[in-house]
Amino acid sequence: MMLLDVHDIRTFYGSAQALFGITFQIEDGEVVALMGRNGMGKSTTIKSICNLMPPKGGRISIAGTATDRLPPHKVARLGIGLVPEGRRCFPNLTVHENLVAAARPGQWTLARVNALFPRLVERRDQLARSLSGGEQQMLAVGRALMTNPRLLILDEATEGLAPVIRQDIWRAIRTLKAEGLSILVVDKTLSELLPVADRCVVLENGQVAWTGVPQDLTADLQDRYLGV
Amino acid sequence: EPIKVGLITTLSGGGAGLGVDTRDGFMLAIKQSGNKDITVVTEDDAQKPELAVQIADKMIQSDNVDILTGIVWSNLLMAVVPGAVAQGKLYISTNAAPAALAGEKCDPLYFNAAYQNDNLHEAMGEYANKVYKKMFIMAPNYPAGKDSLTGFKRYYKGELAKEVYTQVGQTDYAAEIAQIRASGADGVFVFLPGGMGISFMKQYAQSGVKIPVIGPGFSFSQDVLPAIGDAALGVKASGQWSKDLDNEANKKFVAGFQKEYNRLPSLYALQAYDAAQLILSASSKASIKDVKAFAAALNKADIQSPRGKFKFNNNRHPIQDIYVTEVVKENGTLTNKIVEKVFTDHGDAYAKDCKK
Amino acid sequence: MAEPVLDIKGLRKNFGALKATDDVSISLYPGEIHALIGPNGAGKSTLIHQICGTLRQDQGSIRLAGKEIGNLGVAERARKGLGRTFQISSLAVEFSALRNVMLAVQARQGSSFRFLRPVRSDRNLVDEAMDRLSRVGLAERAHIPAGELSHGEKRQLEIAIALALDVKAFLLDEPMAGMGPEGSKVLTGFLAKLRQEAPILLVEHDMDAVFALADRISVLVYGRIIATGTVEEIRRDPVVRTAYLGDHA
Amino acid sequence: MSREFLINGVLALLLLAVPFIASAVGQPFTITLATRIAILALAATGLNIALGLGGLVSFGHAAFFGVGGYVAGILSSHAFSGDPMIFGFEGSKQMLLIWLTAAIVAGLLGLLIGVISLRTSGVYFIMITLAFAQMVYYFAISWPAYGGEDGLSIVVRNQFPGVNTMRPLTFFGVAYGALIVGLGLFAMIRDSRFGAALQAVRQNEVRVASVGISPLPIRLTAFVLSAMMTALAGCLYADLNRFVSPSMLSWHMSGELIVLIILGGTGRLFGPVAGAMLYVVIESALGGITERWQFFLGLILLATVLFARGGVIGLLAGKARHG
Amino acid sequence: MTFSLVLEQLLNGVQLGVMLFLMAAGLTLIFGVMGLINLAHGSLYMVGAFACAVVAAATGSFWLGLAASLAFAAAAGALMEVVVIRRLYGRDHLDQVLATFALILIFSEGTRWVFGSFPLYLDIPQLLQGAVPLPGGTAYPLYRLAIIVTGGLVAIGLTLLISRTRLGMRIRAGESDREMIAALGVDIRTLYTLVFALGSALAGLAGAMVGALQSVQVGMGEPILILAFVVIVIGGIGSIKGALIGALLVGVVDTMGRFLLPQIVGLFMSSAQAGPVGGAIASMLIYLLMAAILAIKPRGLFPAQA
Ligand SMILES: Nc1ncnc2c1ncn2[C@@H]1O[C@H](COP(=O)(O)OP(=O)(O)OP(=O)(O)O)[C@@H](O)[C@H]1O
Ligand SMILES: Nc1ncnc2c1ncn2[C@@H]1O[C@H](COP(=O)(O)OP(=O)(O)OP(=O)(O)O)[C@@H](O)[C@H]1O
Ligand SMILES: [Mg+2]
Ligand SMILES: [Mg+2]
Repeated sequence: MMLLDVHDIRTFYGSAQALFGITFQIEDGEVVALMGRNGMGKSTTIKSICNLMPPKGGRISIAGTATDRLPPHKVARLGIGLVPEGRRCFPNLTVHENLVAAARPGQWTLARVNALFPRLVERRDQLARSLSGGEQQMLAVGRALMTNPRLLILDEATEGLAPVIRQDIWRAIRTLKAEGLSILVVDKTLSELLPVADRCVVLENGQVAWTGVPQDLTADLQDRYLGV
Repeated sequence: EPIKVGLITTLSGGGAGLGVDTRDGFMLAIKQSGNKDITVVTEDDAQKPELAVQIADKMIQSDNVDILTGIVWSNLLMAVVPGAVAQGKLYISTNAAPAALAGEKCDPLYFNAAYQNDNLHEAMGEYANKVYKKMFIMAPNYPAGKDSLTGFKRYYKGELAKEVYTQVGQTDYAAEIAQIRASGADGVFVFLPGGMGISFMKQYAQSGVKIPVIGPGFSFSQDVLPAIGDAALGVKASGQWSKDLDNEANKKFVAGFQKEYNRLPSLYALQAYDAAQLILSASSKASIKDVKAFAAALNKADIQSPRGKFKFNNNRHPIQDIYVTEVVKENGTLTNKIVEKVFTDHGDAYAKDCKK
Repeated sequence: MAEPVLDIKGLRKNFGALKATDDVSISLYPGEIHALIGPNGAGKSTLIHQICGTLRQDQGSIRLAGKEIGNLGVAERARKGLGRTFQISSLAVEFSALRNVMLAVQARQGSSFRFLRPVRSDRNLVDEAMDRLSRVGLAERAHIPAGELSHGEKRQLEIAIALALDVKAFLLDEPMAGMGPEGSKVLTGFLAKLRQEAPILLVEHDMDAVFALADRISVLVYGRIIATGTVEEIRRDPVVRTAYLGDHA
Repeated sequence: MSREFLINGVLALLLLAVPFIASAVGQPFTITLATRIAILALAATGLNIALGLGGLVSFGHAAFFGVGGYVAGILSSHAFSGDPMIFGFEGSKQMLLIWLTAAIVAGLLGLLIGVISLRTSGVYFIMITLAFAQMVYYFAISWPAYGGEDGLSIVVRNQFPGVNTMRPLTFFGVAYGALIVGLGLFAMIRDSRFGAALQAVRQNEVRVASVGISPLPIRLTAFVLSAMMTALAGCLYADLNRFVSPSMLSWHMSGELIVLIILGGTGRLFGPVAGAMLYVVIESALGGITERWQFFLGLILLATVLFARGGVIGLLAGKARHG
Repeated sequence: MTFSLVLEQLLNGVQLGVMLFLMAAGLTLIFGVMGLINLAHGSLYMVGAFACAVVAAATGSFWLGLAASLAFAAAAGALMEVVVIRRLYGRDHLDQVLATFALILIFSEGTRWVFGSFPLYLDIPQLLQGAVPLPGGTAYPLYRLAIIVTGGLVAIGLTLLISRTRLGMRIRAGESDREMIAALGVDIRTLYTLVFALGSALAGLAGAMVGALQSVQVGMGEPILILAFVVIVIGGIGSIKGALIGALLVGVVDTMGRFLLPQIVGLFMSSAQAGPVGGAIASMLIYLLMAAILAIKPRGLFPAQA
């Protein structure tokens, strides 16, 4: 079944257009990598999906429900769990409160999140404001899981993490994938990203420049679109 | 001959009740006279001095008014009057009467139809001599408050238990009431205008302290009595007028006011009513074109005031009788009733300094 | 060996019971890139904050070019030659990228208590700022408000600002974070040259970059330096491998 | 930019032209209104240095405005009565001397308040500046020497060299001139290096410190300059009304100055001018029509915040640009 | 000056403090927790007092009036939130100041339009009239004790709501990042309307309870508003405990200042001058207190992150 259908969306910041007609889909249980250089529109696409930055043209539907005119919290309740760029933990809440505030019933519980990130247990009653960068990142992922999403969106979720932790997160992503969760992921570590991804969507200047399976993303293409 | 009167008063904000009574009293006199020559322009000063000045300027310069009147508060009056009389306009005060304008700085074009600020306090001082031995006196900490206690002490000769100055706009009086309780006084004189007085009386009634309270009339005027409620019963206050004064002019005024506005008139309404009567009377004797002559006509004070006798002192403030009233309940409505006369033909302490 | 440019001795900082930095000593020699790695929450940023003065150390000394700076304010330390980037971008968001850099140029050129001349037409400021922006490849975006730059572009701007200062030592807190693969590659090449201008204390989790750049590496765990050495030494260190690197060695 | 420039020019000319037209068609009172606009705009321009450029939301600028007023009132009352003040100083009726004194007094007061208040930020700053202003206010109310709550009259307007300030048009000229100079200073500060640092401090204090500029001296200087300009407007205001009273020091006055700025457009050069024009015109027009004018004033202000982001100037000229 | 008088004044101070807290409680909720500067809070206080006075006069029951004050203030608050406030969360404090300043004008004049310019009558209920005797021969008004109890209950209730419940967490989360909490599926708009209504209801409750002791008139909310701001700033914004302690401090300092300062000043000058001078210092006292506290602790006594 089609979980997310993004069709020809155009998004503006004020009068400046950032997205020029983006189209792609995510099937149930699929992991899609959204790629592109800095400033090409990855984060904007994600904000559009969540209706935080509602597109001016095109349409988006989640599990068959059109999201235009839905407020962001209704979109989220359709099953989107967002780990935004820059973490955006609630600085004036403790770690524990950050998690509890987001909780919605489902198989992801406090216990499971804590098991995934034991570090968060150690810092349970500390304000998120004073967490280290990496700790905040774990908290952001944990918080998104607490909403029990059908589609997890990770925007640079491994940024600033120590290699071991990053491995933990990738391991977690693989576990989640194995459990059948759909994931849309933006990440710069291709060596980790490509093996998990079922499909890649590459953006250039606010448009989809290439889509296909990771195996087809040749060194040549990588150089052209990502500068690797 | 047409006369244009500029009525500047407070119609918005916390003190609006007083301004509304002022306006209504003034308009009642004009209406009753049937005089069509007098036009009145009214504007709201929102109890802000700058705004009052601005309106006065506008009325003088653009509306070409001949006479200004209506200001309730001393501080606004002090802002407006010097400029107005300097521009050759008459000002007739309907309430505020600061000492500064009654003595050395009096002006031939400035009249006061109400009293001099100290008068009602002086009357209470005189009254207290007869009834109490040891007084606790209290007023807000601003010029009118200090004038009040000074006026009271000018006539009160007994012992003072304590003299307390409260904050302007204060709403809680528990601390003062505790001091009253502990003071050993047998009488309490308070001057707390407007909302301050209402708050004090309600809290005083609750406190269980039984020492009798007296005060100047405007603290227990008709506009605040309903809000204080039964807590005001029995309070003695001073006034140059009460609605139960037995004379023709007063009956006409009280009945007229009730009919027109469906409520009892207050002191402020009376004072504005008399100000309008003064203008009406002068307009039949002199031309407003000749301001000096008009002022002289005003000074004759040829009116039937509801307060009975009324004439001007050399400083153009009233010489009048002052009474003590008591708050009573009449047909379920709280109101003031005269109990005795304290002063006959009372002037003020500053008149001797007025040389103009 | 030459005198260290930046010399830190016995630095301590506690947050309640937590020892965020615990007797840290580290030095930075002319021309070198000294990488500081360690698990999340080890205290790396806290250390940078203490060096820059945004946090006050509980104990210890910080010497820059031989002079103690441990009791100066943030701005004073910056004037003495500390150029830093923030782990989480910290910019004047309404100002354009250019004006963000111009502010740094102005700070370096002298007093900000000048009221007469408009900055806009001050070539001294504009030209130099433009130059720094081009060095990080942001010249085309010079007039975009910093708040409207994409995440990666903000990171580049952070570096441009540090470049505009008269820097004796760079303190870079995860400069690669948020840069795409291409950005990382470019930045790596850029930092390799930058060390000629001033030595760099580099906090970074991107091991490819660290291994390519660092002359020496120190590993910070729970506020303590557990190892310092060359790339090879650190790669081989079993403790570091389990505590930090994992398979990435 | 150029569009805003054009609008500014139109506003400046409009304010200048109205009194002359008014006096030609025999509406002398309009001159007073225009003068009031110019003075309030100057006061708000002073505040705009701290608030618009530096993000220092001072809810206590009435203190400086009122202090300016009282300096004018006290100096001229001593000059009038002939009683010497402290140190045998006779007082003065010369505006230039009064302005200088007011600027110095307000500057010192600003320094004192600033040093303490600037330790705080955000809402704490709003409230601590309010607290200081309230102290000055209560002091003025209960201090009897200069009239207390009743205020202090200035019998004859103070003098400006070479002109007769009692003529409304002339006095308008003085106020307008002061406003233009004030706006010039504001623009100069905004565009200068100091202004760049000040605006950056508003946006991100840590960033500014990290490039080597200490935020506190920058803020303090801005606060003091701002206090001085507002005090100057206070002198003029006292002269306009020929009266000063504690109400010039009240928190309503502080609020009104802030309202003028937001109404016109925060941080915009002509924001205070546009705001003062709109506010005074609404106030005097509505006040003549209905006793409920404050109700409608409220509605108009509300509509401005909700639908005209960036105030009147923002509405006309579009978003602010920070180059 | 006897010991029992000092004791009574201290009690008065505490009681004034609790009264202030009752007024500040709603403000802390909206201002501290939602991060919105609501100058119109005083207007909601006025709405509560008027609703209580009108309903009590019509029905003869203070208690129905009290219920009405809660209901009306909550409704007015909710309306205000939906029509105006909602659009202001994302804006800076300045826009909020202007908008809520405009609301004060609208509420004040609107109320006068409906009820006229004269103060209304509102008396305390029969049940709470009279005074309770205190040791030392003095008596204390029962109604004031009731206010102390109500204030205490509100303090406890609010603290629990904000710090312990998930609702409280979500509200606080929304303060720092509305967009993010919405992206997590929380209907922050409705939640904020509810919180705003709750804060308004508390303002209304304070208006009704305190109104029975004071004058119920247009503009009654303004002096209170400033005091309430002083209280929560001293205590540390967002901290309910801070607001309570700040309120008690302000209450005691103000009461004792009014009581003692004229006597202290009297030691140095003639008694005729001591009254006004002492009174003048007393009226500045709480502002001095606030400036002193903020100069030493720039984020109040109990900064929110502690
Ligand atoms: N708040 C904003 N206002 C205006 N323009 C913006 C804003 N945020 C992003 N943009 C612009 O939109 C374009 C796309 O930005 P976006 O953040 O989607 O890029 P990205 O692909 O996520 O980049 P990165 O890898 O650096 O995060 C960029 O040109 C950027 O400058
Ligand atoms: N103000 C504070 N109060 C309490 N604890 C703090 C405070 N600031 C930081 N900490 C804690 O100190 C530790 C060190 O944090 P720091 O930010 O220095 O880590 P880091 O090494 O930079 O981590 P990362 O690589 O994830 O950025 C963390 O556990 C953090 O939670
Ligand atoms: Mg991005
Ligand atoms: Mg870090």
